[in-house]
Amino acid sequence: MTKTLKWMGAAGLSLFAALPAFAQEAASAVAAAAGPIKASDAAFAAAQAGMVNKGDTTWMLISSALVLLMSVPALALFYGGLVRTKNMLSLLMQVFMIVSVAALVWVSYGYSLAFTSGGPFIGGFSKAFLAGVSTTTYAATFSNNVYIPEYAFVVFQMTFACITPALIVGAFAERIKFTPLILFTVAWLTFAYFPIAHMVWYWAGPDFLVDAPTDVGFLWGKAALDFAGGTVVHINAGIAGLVGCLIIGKRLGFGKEATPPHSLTMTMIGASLLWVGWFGFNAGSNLEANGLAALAFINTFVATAAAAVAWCIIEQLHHGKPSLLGAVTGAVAGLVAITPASGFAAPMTSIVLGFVASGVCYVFVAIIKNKLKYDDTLDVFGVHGVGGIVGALGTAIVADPALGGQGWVDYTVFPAIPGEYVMADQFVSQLWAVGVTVLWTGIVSAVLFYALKLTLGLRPSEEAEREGLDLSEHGERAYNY
Amino acid sequence: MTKTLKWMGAAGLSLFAALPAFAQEAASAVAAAAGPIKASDAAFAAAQAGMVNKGDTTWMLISSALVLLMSVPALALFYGGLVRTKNMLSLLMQVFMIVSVAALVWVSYGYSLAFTSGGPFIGGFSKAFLAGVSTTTYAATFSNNVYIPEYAFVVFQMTFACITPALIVGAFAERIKFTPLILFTVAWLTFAYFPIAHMVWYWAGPDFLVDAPTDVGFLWGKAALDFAGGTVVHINAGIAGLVGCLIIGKRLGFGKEATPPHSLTMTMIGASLLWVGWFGFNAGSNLEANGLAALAFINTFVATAAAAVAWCIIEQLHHGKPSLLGAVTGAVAGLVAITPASGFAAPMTSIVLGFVASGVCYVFVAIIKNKLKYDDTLDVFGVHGVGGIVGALGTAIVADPALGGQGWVDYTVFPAIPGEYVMADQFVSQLWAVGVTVLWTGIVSAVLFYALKLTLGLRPSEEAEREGLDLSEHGERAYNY
Amino acid sequence: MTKTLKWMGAAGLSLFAALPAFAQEAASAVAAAAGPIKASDAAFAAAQAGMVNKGDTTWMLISSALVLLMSVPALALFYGGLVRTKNMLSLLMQVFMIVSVAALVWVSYGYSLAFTSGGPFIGGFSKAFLAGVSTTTYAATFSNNVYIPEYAFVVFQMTFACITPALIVGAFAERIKFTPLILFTVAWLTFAYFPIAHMVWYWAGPDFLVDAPTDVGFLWGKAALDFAGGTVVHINAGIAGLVGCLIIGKRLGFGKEATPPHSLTMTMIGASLLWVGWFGFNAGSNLEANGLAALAFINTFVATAAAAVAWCIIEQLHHGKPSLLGAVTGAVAGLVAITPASGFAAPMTSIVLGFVASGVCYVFVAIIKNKLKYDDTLDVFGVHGVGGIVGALGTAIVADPALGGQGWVDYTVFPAIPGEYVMADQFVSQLWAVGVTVLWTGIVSAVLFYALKLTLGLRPSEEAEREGLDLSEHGERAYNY
Amino acid sequence: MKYIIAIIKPHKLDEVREALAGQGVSGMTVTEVKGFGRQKGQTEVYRGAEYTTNMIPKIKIEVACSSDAAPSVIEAIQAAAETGSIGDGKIFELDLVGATRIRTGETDAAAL
Amino acid sequence: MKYIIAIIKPHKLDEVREALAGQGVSGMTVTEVKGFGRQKGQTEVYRGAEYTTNMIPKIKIEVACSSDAAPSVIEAIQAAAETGSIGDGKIFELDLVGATRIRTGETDAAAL
Amino acid sequence: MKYIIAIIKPHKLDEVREALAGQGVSGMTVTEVKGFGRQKGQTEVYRGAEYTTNMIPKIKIEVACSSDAAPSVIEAIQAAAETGSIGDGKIFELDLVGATRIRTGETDAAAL
Ligand SMILES: Nc1ncnc2c1ncn2[C@@H]1O[C@H](COP(=O)(O)OP(=O)(O)O)[C@@H](O)[C@H]1O
Ligand SMILES: Nc1ncnc2c1ncn2[C@@H]1O[C@H](COP(=O)(O)OP(=O)(O)O)[C@@H](O)[C@H]1O
Ligand SMILES: Nc1ncnc2c1ncn2[C@@H]1O[C@H](COP(=O)(O)OP(=O)(O)O)[C@@H](O)[C@H]1O
Repeated sequence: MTKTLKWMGAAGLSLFAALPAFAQEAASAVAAAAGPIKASDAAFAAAQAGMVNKGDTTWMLISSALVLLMSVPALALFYGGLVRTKNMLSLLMQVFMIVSVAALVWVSYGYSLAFTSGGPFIGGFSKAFLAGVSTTTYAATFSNNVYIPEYAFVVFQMTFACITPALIVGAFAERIKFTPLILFTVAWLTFAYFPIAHMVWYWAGPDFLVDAPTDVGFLWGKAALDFAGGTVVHINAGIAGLVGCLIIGKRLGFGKEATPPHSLTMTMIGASLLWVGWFGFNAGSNLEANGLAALAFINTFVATAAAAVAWCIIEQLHHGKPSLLGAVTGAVAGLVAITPASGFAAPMTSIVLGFVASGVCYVFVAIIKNKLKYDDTLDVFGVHGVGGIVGALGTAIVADPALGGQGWVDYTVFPAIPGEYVMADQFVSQLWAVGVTVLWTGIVSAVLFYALKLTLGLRPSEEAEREGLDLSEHGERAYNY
Repeated sequence: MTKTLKWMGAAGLSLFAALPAFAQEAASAVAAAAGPIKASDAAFAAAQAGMVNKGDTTWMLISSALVLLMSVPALALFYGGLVRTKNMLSLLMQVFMIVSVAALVWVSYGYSLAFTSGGPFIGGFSKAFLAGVSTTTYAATFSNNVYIPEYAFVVFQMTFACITPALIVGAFAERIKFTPLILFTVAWLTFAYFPIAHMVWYWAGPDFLVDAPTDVGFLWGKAALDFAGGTVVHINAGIAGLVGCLIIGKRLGFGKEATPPHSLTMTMIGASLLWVGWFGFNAGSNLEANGLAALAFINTFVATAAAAVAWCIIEQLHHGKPSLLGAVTGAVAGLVAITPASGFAAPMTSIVLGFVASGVCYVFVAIIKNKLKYDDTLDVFGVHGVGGIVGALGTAIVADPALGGQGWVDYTVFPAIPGEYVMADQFVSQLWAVGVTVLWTGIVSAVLFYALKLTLGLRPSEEAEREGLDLSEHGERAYNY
Repeated sequence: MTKTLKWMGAAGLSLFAALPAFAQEAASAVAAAAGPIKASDAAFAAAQAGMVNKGDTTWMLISSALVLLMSVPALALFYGGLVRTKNMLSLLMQVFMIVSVAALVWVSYGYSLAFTSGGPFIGGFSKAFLAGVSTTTYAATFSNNVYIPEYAFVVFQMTFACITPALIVGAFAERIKFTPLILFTVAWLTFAYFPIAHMVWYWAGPDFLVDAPTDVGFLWGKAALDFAGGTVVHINAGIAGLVGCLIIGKRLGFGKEATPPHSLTMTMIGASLLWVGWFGFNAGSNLEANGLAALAFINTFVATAAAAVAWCIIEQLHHGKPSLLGAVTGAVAGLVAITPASGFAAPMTSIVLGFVASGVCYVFVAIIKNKLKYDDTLDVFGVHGVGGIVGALGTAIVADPALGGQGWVDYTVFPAIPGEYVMADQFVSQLWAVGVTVLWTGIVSAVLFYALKLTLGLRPSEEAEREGLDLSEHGERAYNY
Repeated sequence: MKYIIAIIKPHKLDEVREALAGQGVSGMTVTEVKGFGRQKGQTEVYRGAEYTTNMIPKIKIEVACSSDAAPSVIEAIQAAAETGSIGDGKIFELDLVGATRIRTGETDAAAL
Repeated sequence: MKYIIAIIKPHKLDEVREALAGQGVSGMTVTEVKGFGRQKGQTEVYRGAEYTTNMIPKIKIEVACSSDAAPSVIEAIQAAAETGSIGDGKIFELDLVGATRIRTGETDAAAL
Repeated sequence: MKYIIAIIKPHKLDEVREALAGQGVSGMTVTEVKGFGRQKGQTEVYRGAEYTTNMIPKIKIEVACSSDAAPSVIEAIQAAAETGSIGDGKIFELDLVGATRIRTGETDAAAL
């Protein structure tokens, strides 16, 4: 979700271009009558209701289902296939339960902390337990006078809160106790995810910002561009993963024993479903089904394809053979990198971004990691952290209208108008977003991991680890052929 | 699909709240002009056509695809992963072919028997072979003056008729002959599913009920609430499964040989895709993409999460370890229980319902079954039957507006208005639905299973069963690594 | 996508039947004002924008995601499960990378060659690198005055260009080098797929044809009916596969060694997801979410079910046992056959078509192939080639309004009107489409395969083939249990 | 000491284990194998291609025991594994010259 | 009697089986094993991490036969399994002191 | 010559291989087996049904070596495979009457 004062108009305008004529009339009628709608309006709810399009509602619901698909089974399989048989099930279990717990936390107080007005760093508890949310309340989009049912927005955002902590577990796979991990998840969502989501994504909304220009999250105010969560989701998870694997330590026999993926078939299924689901993640983040959503969709498609091709070419040159694991790793790197840029880039610049991200991630995953010998088991940092940073900074470039990008639009007037794009300024905004996210999540994660390590402990016994977490933590085997 | 006189208005009203202003105008124009549309209207078809929204059509089509996804591959994998390798393929085959056969039966006469006017217990043959259905006929929703293409309704309902008999096979997995099972499927659909679907789901429609208040199915008339098929699908299948496993008998070596799941990986993939597909099942049952569909969607999400968490906590306490199989079993129990309540409950009450259903199902699956020693192999009764009953009765509680529920709305006036909710009365309605379903399907299933047992026989030879159904029934192996 | 002068009106009319009244008013307003919109109109873009419905946009985006799902993971698993373990990964890799490369080729020049005006056999380069495509350009549908965002059309068409070359690889699975295959893909898309797509699918559009009746592709002008790509996708791939397996030659030990599928579980997952994704392929090809899309959806469902049942019955009679592999092979044959007919047939005639296609394909797959001893390893010709031809010719029959078909509509007037259906004439049109496709792709494929065979070589060394392509081509194993 | 190798039908494993336990045999090693012999396998048909494999899944049991125990062990296995139908399998007896328990280093009789 | 254990390359199994059939050997037991020896395995690369395993997939064949038949059986296996490249495998010959056919209780020669 | 069969814990394989290499043993054959003995397995619970299997995954190593080498080989395996906890496994020593290298036809000592 791009959540900055600046760009919103892009959606706004393109919407005006895209809206059915009669709707336009309806809309401008409203506009003409009262400019932006006001919460004070007597006819407020009705007015909003009149600005909901069932095509958008369908798009948000199916996009939410697609993002859940990304977590279960996609991410679980992508990760699970890469570990040894004896730990397969523990990965599936961790992802499945993190998603479940995160969903409960989200509706309890997460949505309220992230998406209600409060300070610049965190929201309030006014919507805790979804107080006040009903089938007749609506959430703003990025277009003037366009709304979606609030429940659809709550559930779409929920799927993001579910997948982000699940991404982290790959960094310390095969060596973590289940219960402490679940506790970490709850704490990390509370102190890292919700604040950062609020900082990056909270704002008053296109029709209300005019009257409340300061009612925005901190990084939002810094005017960073992040269409679908490069900072909040990927950098956030990538850094937490890196901190985690450093604090938890290496697996037994790391570097000595060979640990080939137990099923690249599962990993390929996972990667493919991640690709499919990511369209809900990126194009769904537009919150409307219009030409801009279609742009985000095609950018997501081609950046991924380019990154997969790039990784294979590099492997061909480096090892003489392109591998499936390389192809899908590249694809995910491309998906991560295009996430913040998906609604800003043009298809051709998306391809370039995919190529670059693939190359940079390759260096971290296949070279630097092996040099530094830290055990980021499934390359959460190497792919999500690094790829997320490449994407976040690259957004400043590809968003430039001079390169066919969507630029940004000034939302402080009604209706919104295009703003003047200065790449250098934008790059600074992006640096702000990356820097704050890295520091905040790095510190919070370190504190939480240490606290758990010193209390409950994070690692199973050596024997349990050797036997595998499936049996020792869950009393099951993944396969009994 | 909630299909009772009472609640429909809920959708109706929320729709009026949600419809774009101009549409509202259009609608009320019609309304003003002629109140509810009448089949007699000269401009009948055109009038209906004018009440179709492409956002709803898209929603119904994608929901249908999601429900097919629930059967194949989701249910097939969920079940297949739980059996021994030598029977994996037989489960996949049974589910795949039951879906195929059910689809053909549905368009031949099932749709007509279930959804045309007839007696209170069964419809007629007026639409056999889809006679009279075309691209320009429309089906009613639960809102006044809102229609969807009839083909979309036919296919959405078809996916329900496809998955229900497939759910049954889990109860007697690893020990049934293929051909008799297919014959059972056809007969059971005809004598159990279609009548119950008619009793629960048939009614004249929001714009026509006013003039034909008695043109409804029997249980519909009893005013039971069943948003997405807790009775018709889950209780129906759960009871048939229980009857089946009792008549067919236990597997060879039951209780003696260990029969651990051959691939919990497959079971987890299946459970995850069931979760994803279930949004089409529950939210799609709203027949419209509005705020109420979004409510059903989020309820489905959180009830499932809550049930998965609950099962894990119970296992932790009972066995000292939470298991993946427990987590996904709980998730499915939650999905089953929220099904009838998904459009009535509030997110928070959905969570409670998920917790309760998980606990009750655990008792049946992990304790009572082991005590009574019947071989409901994959817990079709324990999860679908029991969970369905918990959900059906619980709906009377969570639907109460006093608890944030949607209540019911009186459809006997136009436009519909909210009705006065009395929990006790509603509970009686729910008991009617549960009782009639249990009795009807129990008797029909018993008769059919006995008839087949005494004629073609239901079980393969001991040797065939020992060798596994994959080779003996289908001449294949699931794996040749 | 039916892309003939004739039928389009079908969609046109049904749309007028289906469109919301107010939209109808809006539309007819435009119509009344200016008849078909003209590129010359000052208000051209705005006029088009006013003819976009968000329900359609959502439908096209989700359909695109579904078609990608068909390639990865569905097709990859369907194929991969059928080969030996040592080649599993090579199939996954081939499909994944062909999709990635095809996507890049498509946006670079494929879309332009296929969908811009040029000669009757190929388009031009005016939209190379998507020049001129933006969030405010729109693509025509098959209805007057109905448009979708051009990016949505580009990406939907892209998914077709991605899956078609991937279909081919099954014919010479287990014995092809990776790099030459990728080069073949690029060349084959350029010289076979884009021209045929242009010939069959390019036309001026419903609102512009009136003024440019000759601005159409060659086969389009021949008035062939192909709703979703029976010729362009299936016959095209089927023939290329046949040519390929003949030129590349048989696998080592073909006929001697037993080569049972290594995982029918994966094949079943693939087939199931193909079924689910195919709704996007067929119903999405309608480019609008209306009653006609619902018809294509249900036809796709029941034809598949019928074909699966038919194959099982034939196996029961022929071998005494129905098999899962038979069921899913039949299902795919049915999906292939209904593809060109999905928007023209009635559900009951679709069932007949499914039965027939299943029988004919069985003869080729299970009898003729074994007689002639060519090694079309995964039956690309037997299922896609043969099934595609059955479907293409059968379309002439099932489309007949006398049999409940949709017939064709004359687009040379505005608004479009139904045309008079002559089955014999239509059959001739279908023969044209089949003949030209077979010849064109046969010749192009032969030239390309020979060229590669004589230069880079197509086959790995005997030792590499014996060891398996996973290790020899990609340096990985699919499984390390 | 003797080293006894038995090839049996998979579903007979539990019975054989019980029979051996009855003989006081404290341990054994089990391997999944494929057997080739008189017994013919099921015909498998994949898209019309028929395979009749003669490689039948079997279980191989290895038991080390004292020479005196050997006869009764063999008898016990034979009795427990028999179904009377072709493919029941074989029992092979080899001489065992030495045995060591890794955990303790005990050898021969003490190691079993 | 002799108990012959042969380690061969997997794709040679069919040829060896035919060769043994030619020798009138009615049965054998086959196991999938991993072999460690002179032959080096393929290098596998996963995200830049290289593995060169020396554990090569092999097939282990066990055949019980009469002492007289042993030499020709060994010869037949050796001839059929040979490719001339490193890793062809080994044939080991052990003494077999007893054999029993489970189905019939027949022993020794009669059991084979 | 001797034919040595060792049953060890799976995670000890690498150490045993190194130890054997130290003894100049050029090759071995490895099989995944299930072991039954004193060691009790993990309890698995599936939907409330508890399974405690005594079939523990083990690795079986087969090594042919000269009679002189045998003692040191056995020692090396025992030393490398020992953890001191129940289930460490066994080492069995059998007589090997003949060996053949398939590739070359070399026999006995030369074949190892
Ligand atoms: N000569 C042999 N050497 C080793 N194993 C054998 C031999 N003959 C048979 N077997 C094993 O015994 C199993 C059963 O033998 P088979 O001839 O099929 O039945 P039966 O033992 O009843 O005669 C075979 O599957 C094979 O595993
Ligand atoms: N000393 C041994 N004991 C048991 N098996 C052995 C021994 N040496 C080799 N093998 C088996 O024989 C196979 C082939 O041996 P290797 O040295 O690789 O090639 P070659 O037999 O051509 O010299 C090995 O993979 C292993 O399975
Ligand atoms: N009599 C036996 N014959 C063959 N293998 C045996 C025998 N006894 C034990 N084993 C093998 O040795 C393994 C370890 O034996 P166990 O009794 O569990 O522990 P320990 O060797 O420490 O006493 C068993 O799992 C089994 O594979």
